[in-house]
Amino acid sequence: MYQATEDPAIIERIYRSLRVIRRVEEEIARLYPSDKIKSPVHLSIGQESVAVGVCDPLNGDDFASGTYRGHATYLAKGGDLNAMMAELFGKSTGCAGGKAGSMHLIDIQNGVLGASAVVGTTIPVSVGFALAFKREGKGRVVACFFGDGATEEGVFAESLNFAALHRLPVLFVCENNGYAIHAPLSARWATDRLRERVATYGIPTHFVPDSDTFVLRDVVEETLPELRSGRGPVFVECLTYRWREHVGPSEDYDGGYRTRPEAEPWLRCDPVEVAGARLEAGTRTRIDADVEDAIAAAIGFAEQSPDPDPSELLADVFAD
Amino acid sequence: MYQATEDPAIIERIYRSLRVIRRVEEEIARLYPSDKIKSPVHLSIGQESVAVGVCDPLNGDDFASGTYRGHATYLAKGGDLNAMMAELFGKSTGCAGGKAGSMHLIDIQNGVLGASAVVGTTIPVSVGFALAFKREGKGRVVACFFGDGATEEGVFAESLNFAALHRLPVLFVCENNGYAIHAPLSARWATDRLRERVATYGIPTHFVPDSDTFVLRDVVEETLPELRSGRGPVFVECLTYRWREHVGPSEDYDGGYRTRPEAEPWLRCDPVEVAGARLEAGTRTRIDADVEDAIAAAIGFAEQSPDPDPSELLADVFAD
Amino acid sequence: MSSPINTERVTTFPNAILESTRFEMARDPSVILMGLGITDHIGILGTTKGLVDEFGPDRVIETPLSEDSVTGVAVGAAMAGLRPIHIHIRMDFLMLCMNQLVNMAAKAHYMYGGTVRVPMVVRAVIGKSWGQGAQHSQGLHALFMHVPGIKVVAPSNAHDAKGCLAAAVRDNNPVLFVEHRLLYRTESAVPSADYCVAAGRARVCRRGSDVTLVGVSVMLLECLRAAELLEDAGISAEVIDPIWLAPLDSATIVESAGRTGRLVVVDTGWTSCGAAAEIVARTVETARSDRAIRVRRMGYAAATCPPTPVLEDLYYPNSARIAEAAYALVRPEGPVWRAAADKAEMAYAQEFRGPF
Amino acid sequence: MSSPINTERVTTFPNAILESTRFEMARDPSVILMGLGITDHIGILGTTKGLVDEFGPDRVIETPLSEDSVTGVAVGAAMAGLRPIHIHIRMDFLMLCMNQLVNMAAKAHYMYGGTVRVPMVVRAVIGKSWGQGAQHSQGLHALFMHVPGIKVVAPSNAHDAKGCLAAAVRDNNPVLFVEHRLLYRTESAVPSADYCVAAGRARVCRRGSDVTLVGVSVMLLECLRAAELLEDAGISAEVIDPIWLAPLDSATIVESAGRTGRLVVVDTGWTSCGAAAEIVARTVETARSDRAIRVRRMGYAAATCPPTPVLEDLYYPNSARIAEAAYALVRPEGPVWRAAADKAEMAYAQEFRGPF
Ligand SMILES: Cc1ncc(C[n+]2csc(CCOP(=O)(O)OP(=O)(O)O)c2C)c(N)n1
Ligand SMILES: Cc1ncc(C[n+]2csc(CCOP(=O)(O)OP(=O)(O)O)c2C)c(N)n1
Ligand SMILES: [Mg+2]
Ligand SMILES: [Mg+2]
Repeated sequence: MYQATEDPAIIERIYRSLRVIRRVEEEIARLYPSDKIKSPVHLSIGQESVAVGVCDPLNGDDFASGTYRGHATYLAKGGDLNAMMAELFGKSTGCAGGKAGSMHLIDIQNGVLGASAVVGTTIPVSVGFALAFKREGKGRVVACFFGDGATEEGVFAESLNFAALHRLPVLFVCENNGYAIHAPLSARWATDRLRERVATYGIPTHFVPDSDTFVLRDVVEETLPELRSGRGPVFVECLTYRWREHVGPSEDYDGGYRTRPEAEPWLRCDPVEVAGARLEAGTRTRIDADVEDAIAAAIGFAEQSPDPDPSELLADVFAD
Repeated sequence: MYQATEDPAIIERIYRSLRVIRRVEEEIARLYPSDKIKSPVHLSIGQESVAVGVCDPLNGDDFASGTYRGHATYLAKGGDLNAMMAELFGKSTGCAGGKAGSMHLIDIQNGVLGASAVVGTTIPVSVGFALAFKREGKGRVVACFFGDGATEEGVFAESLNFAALHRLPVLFVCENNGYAIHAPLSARWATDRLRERVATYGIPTHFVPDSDTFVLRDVVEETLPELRSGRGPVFVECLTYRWREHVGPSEDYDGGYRTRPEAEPWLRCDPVEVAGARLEAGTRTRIDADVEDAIAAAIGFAEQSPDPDPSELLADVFAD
Repeated sequence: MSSPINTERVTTFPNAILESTRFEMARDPSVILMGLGITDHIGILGTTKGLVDEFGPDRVIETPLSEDSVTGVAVGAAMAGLRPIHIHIRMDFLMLCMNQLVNMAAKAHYMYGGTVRVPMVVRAVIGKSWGQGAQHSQGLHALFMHVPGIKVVAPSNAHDAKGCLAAAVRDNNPVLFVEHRLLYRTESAVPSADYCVAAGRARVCRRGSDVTLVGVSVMLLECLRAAELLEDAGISAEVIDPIWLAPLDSATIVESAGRTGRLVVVDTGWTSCGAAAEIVARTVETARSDRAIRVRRMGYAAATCPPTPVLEDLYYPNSARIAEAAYALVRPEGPVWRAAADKAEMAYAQEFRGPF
Repeated sequence: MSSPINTERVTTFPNAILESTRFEMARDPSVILMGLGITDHIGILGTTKGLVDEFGPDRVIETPLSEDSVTGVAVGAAMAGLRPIHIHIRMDFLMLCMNQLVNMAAKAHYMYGGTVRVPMVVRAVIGKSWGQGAQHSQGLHALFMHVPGIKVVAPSNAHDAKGCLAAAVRDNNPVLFVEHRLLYRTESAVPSADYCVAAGRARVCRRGSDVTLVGVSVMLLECLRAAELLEDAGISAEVIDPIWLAPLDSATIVESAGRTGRLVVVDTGWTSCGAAAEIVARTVETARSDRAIRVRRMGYAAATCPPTPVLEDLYYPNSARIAEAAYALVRPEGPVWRAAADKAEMAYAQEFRGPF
C-alpha cells in the first residue's frame, strides 16, 4: 500500500469523484421517466471505483477512453459535468452539441478522448493516441477502459500486440463485471485465463479482485512511471459488478439471468460508502452538499440551454 | 515415437505425397514463364512436410482448409491433381471450373474445404465445419492450416475462443515460416509466446521445431482420438521455411530481406530427401516415375481441357 | 398497416419472426441460431424467446462478442450443410464481419465453382429513436446490394416478415434480413400456416396515377401515409413495396414509374450509392420513353445520425416531407404545398419510447 | 494518356505517389505511413520505396496483419494530431476494417460535435489481371461513397495521383485514395513542384456533343479510347474524369449529359448501388429538361471475379464495349455496330503481366 491512500486530500478527492458519479447517475435514473433525456443510458452505478481509481493518479493532460457505459470515465477523468448533462438533454451546450448523446461522451480539453457504442472500437483508437504521445515524447499516457465482453473481439488481441510491439504508453483497464448484457462469462469465455493471455504479449498485468478504489489507485500510480518511461503497455483487470440493468435506469434482478444474492457482496462494499467512511462526518457532509449543488446546477444548465439550431444537422459532416 | 513411422507403407505414402507436391510445384515454376498459368502462385516448396505430416493420418472424410499457399494442403489431403492443374490453367475441368485459380483450391469430395486469399479468413470457416461435424457426431475433424501472419488477425483469437468454448474438433496448424511476405516475425510479433497464448484458452498445444514429416505425423495421429472424442481443439505450431519467393516461381535471396545462409539449414534437411532416404532405391525410383507420369498426365489433361464457356460468367452467382 | 392477404389472425412483427423461426427449426433440423442475447429473457426483442428451451443450446447458440469469427463459423457451418441464422441486434455491427460476408459468404458458391453453397441468414435490426445516434441507427443494406452473391430483404410488415424469413431460411444463398426497430410495434394479419414471400417480387400496395412512391422497410408506412396526404391534395399516388432489394423487382417499379412519369424512392438509409440510387438508376436505364421520368430520392440526411431529438427529427424522411416532395414533382410550377402536420405523424412512431 | 497540364517531365503513376508522399512527409512531420510491406524492397510497388531510410521506422511503420486495429490506431493517431497514411496492397482487405472506417473514422468529427478531426488517408489498390480472382480484384469504393464523412478519390493518371494525394494528406478528413493496379504502368506529365488536385472538381478530358462518357479510375482510359473508336463511327463523345467520387462534381456531369442527352458511366466496380448508380441518379434527379437523358451503366459483371482469362476478359468493361454501348444510345434504331478489335486493346493492359 502506498502512502498516498492515507493522504486526506486524496481521500477527499476520491470520495468526491465517486459521489459525483453515483449521484449524477441516480439523478439520470430519476429524470429518465420524464423523457427529458432521450438517449439510451448505460449506468455504471456500483462500478464507479474502476474509473475513479484509475483516473485519480492521471494528469490532466493524460487521456482516457470510455465506452457507452462511460459516464463514470468521463467524470472521473475530469470531463465537464454541465456539458455532459446538456449532452444527455440533447442541447447545443452539450459536450458534442447534442450529437453524441450518452454513448459518445468526449471532452478533449480534459483528456476524455471519446467513447463508442460498438464494443471494442475505442481500444485501437486509444492505442493510436498512445502512438502520437510516444512520438510527442512528453510522457503522456492513455487509460483505455473496456468491459469483459470487449476482450472477445479480435481487435483487442490485435491492439495488445500492436501496443506491446511498439511499446506504447497505454494502460489497458478491463472492467470485468461478469456480464455482456445478460450473458455471463461462462457463455462467452473458454477459460478465465485472461491476464495470463495478455502477459504472453510481454505486457505486465495486475488484478484487483474487488476493484477497491484505493488499491486500484495505488496499482495504477505505481505503474505510471513505467508507462511514462516508454517501456510499453500495462494491463489491469478489475472485477466489479453492475447494480442496475444493462441499459436503462432500473434494477433487473428479476430478469432471471442473475440473482440479488449474487449482488449482495458487492452491494455491501459499496465503493462510495467505503470512501465516505474514511472521511470525517463534517467533511463528507460538506462534499455531499457541494456535489448536490453541482448536479442541480448542471441539470439547470441543461434544461435552460437551447436546442441545437436546425442548421446543425448538416454541420461538421466534414472538417474544414 | 510411434510404430507407424517405421511402417514401410506409411513411409512410401508419405514420400509419394511429398514428392508429388514438390514436383508439381517445380513444374508450375517451370511452366510459369509460358503464361499458360495465369494466376498468382504461392509455392510451398520447402514447406511440404507440414501439409503431408498433418494430412497423412486424417481420414478421407475428415477435412482440411488451406490458404492461398495451398497446393500442398490440397494435394496432401487427397485433392484431385488433374482438377488442380486444370484450375491453374483456367480450364472448365478445373476443381472450380476456372473460378478459383491457384488461391482458392477446393475439393469437397476429398475433404479440401477451400482456401482464401484474404489471410485468416478460412480459420473461422473451418471452425464452422467443425461445428457441423460435432452435431453430426461421427467423429470427423477439420485440420485448419494458416501461416504465422494469420495469427495476428483478430479473427484467429476469436476463433480459438469459440472453438475451445464449444469443444469443437479442429486441429489448428500454424505453418510458421518466419515471414509474412517479406516482414519477419520481429516486425510483427511483440513476443514469440504464441503457444503459451493459445494454451490460455485451454487448448493443448504442440511444437514441431523442424516440421519433420514423421514427427509431425505422430503428433497429429496421437491427438486424433482426443479430437474425435469431442474434448475440443488442438493446436500445433510447425516451424518451417519457404524456399522460393512469397509469390511467383523464383528464389529471392537477393531481395535483401533474408539471406541464403539463413536458408541453408532448411535446405539441408529437405523433407522430400529425408523421406526418400528412408526408402529402398528401387521403391523410390518406381514412385518417382509414377509421380512424373501423374504430373505429365495432369498437365496434358489441363492443356487439352476446354476453356469455360462464356455463359459461365454469370453462372453460379447464386445457388438454386 | 394491414397485410394484403386477408386472414383473421393479427400479430406483431416480432411475433411473426419468432413464429417463422420456430416453424423452420421444427421443420428442418439443420437450421440453427447464433447470436448475442438470443437465449436471454429479452430474446432479441421477443423474436428468439423460448427457442433455447425448445431446441436446446446446441441449436440456439449464445455467442461471444466475436462478430467476425461467428460469421465465419456460420459460413463454414452452412458450407458443411447446416442453415445458420446469425442475429445482430444492430445492423451497425455488421461492419465487424464484412470480410466474411463480402469476401466469403457472397463469393463461396461462385469462386468454388458451384461445389459448395452458403445457405445462411443474417438478421440485422436497424435502430431508431431515443437518441441511439451515430452507431446504433444505420441502415446499411445498400452495402450488401452492391455485392453479387448475397440477397437482401427488408419486409415492411409482420405478414412479410414471416414469409420472407421462411423464404430466406430455405434459400441456398446468404440472405441479409433487414428489420427496422420501429416495425416491431406494428401488427398485421398473419396466416398461421406457413408460407413464403418469394424473392424478387415487389408488391403494389396502392394504385395511383400521378406519382410512384417506393418505400423501403419502415419507409413504406410513411409512403402509404404520404399517399393519403396527397389524396387530400388531389394527387393520386401509387405505392410500391420492393420487399426484396436483391434480387430487385425493377420491372414492377419501371412499369409504374413509366406510367405515372414520376418516381419518389424513400429509403431508411443514405441515398448516395444507396438503394434509392439503384432503383432510380435501374428505372431510367430501363425506361424506354423519350419523356423524362422526374425522380426524387429521399433517405437519411447526408450526415451521421444525431441523437438530439430536434436534429433527429430532421434526419429522417417522414410522410409529410415525402408528400411534399411528391407534390413538387407533380406540380413543379405550382405554389409550395405543406402537408397537414396533425395527419402526418404516425402511430407506430408516436408510441415508440425507450431505447429498447 | 497525357496530363492536361503541359510540362516537360513525364513520370509513372507509382513514382508520382512516391514523390508526393516524400514531399508531404518532408513538409509536415505529423505525416506518418503505416502498412504491411511498406518497408521492404518492393515498397508497395515502388510507392514507399526508400521512405523508411529517409524518415525512419517511427514514421514509416511496418505493421502486423491486423487491419482492424491498425486502422483504429490510425484513427486515434489522427484524432491526436498526426496525419497517418494507411496503405493496403489490395482494396479487398478493407473489409477487415470497415468498423473503424465506417463507425469511427467517418463519424468522429460529427458525433463528437466537431471537437476532433480525423485527417487520415487510406490508400487501397484495386488488383486486376493474371487471375487475381475473387478476393484480390474488387473495386469497393462505392461502399465508402455511401457513408457521409469520408472522402473518396480515384485518380486516373500520374499527374492527378500526385496532386490528389497531396490534397488527401492535407485534408482534415478521412480520405480513401483508390489506385488501380493497371494504372501503375501509365505515365504522364507531372510537374516537379508540389500542387493539389482539389476535392470535388471533375475534369472534362475531351469535348464532344453526342454522348457523355464518365470513366472512373482506369476506366477513364478505356473511355478515352472508346471516344476515338466512336469518332471513327462519326460520333462525338465528351469524356469526363470525375477524379473525386466524394465529394462528387455532379454539376459538370449534369451539364454535359444535359447537353448531349446521353450518358454512359463506366466504373471499375459493380454497378448495383455503385458509383455509376450514384452518378446516374444524381444526374437525372438534377436535370431539368423534359427530354429523357438516355443512360447506361457499365462496370464489373454482376458476379464474383473469375480468374480464368476467358471469363475475366468478359468481366470488365473495355473500350470496344463502351463504344458499342454509347453507339447504341446515340443510334438506338440503327444496325448494331462493332468497334474495331485491333484498335480497341490498350497498351497499358497488353503490357501487364505477372501477378504484381
Ligand atoms: C460489436 C458489438 N457487438 C454487440 C454489441 C451489443 N452490446 C452492447 S453492450 C454489450 C455488452 C458488452 O459487454 P462488456 O464489454 O462486458 O461491457 P459492459 O456492458 O458489461 O460494461 C453488447 C454485447 C455492441 N454494442 N457492439
Ligand atoms: C487480410 C490480409 N492482409 C494482407 C494480405 C497480403 N498478404 C498476402 S500473403 C501475406 C503474408 C501472410 O503471411 P503468413 O500468414 O505467415 O503466410 P505465408 O505467406 O508465410 O505462408 C500477406 C500479408 C492478405 N492477403 N490478407
Ligand atoms: Mg461486462
Ligand atoms: Mg509466414
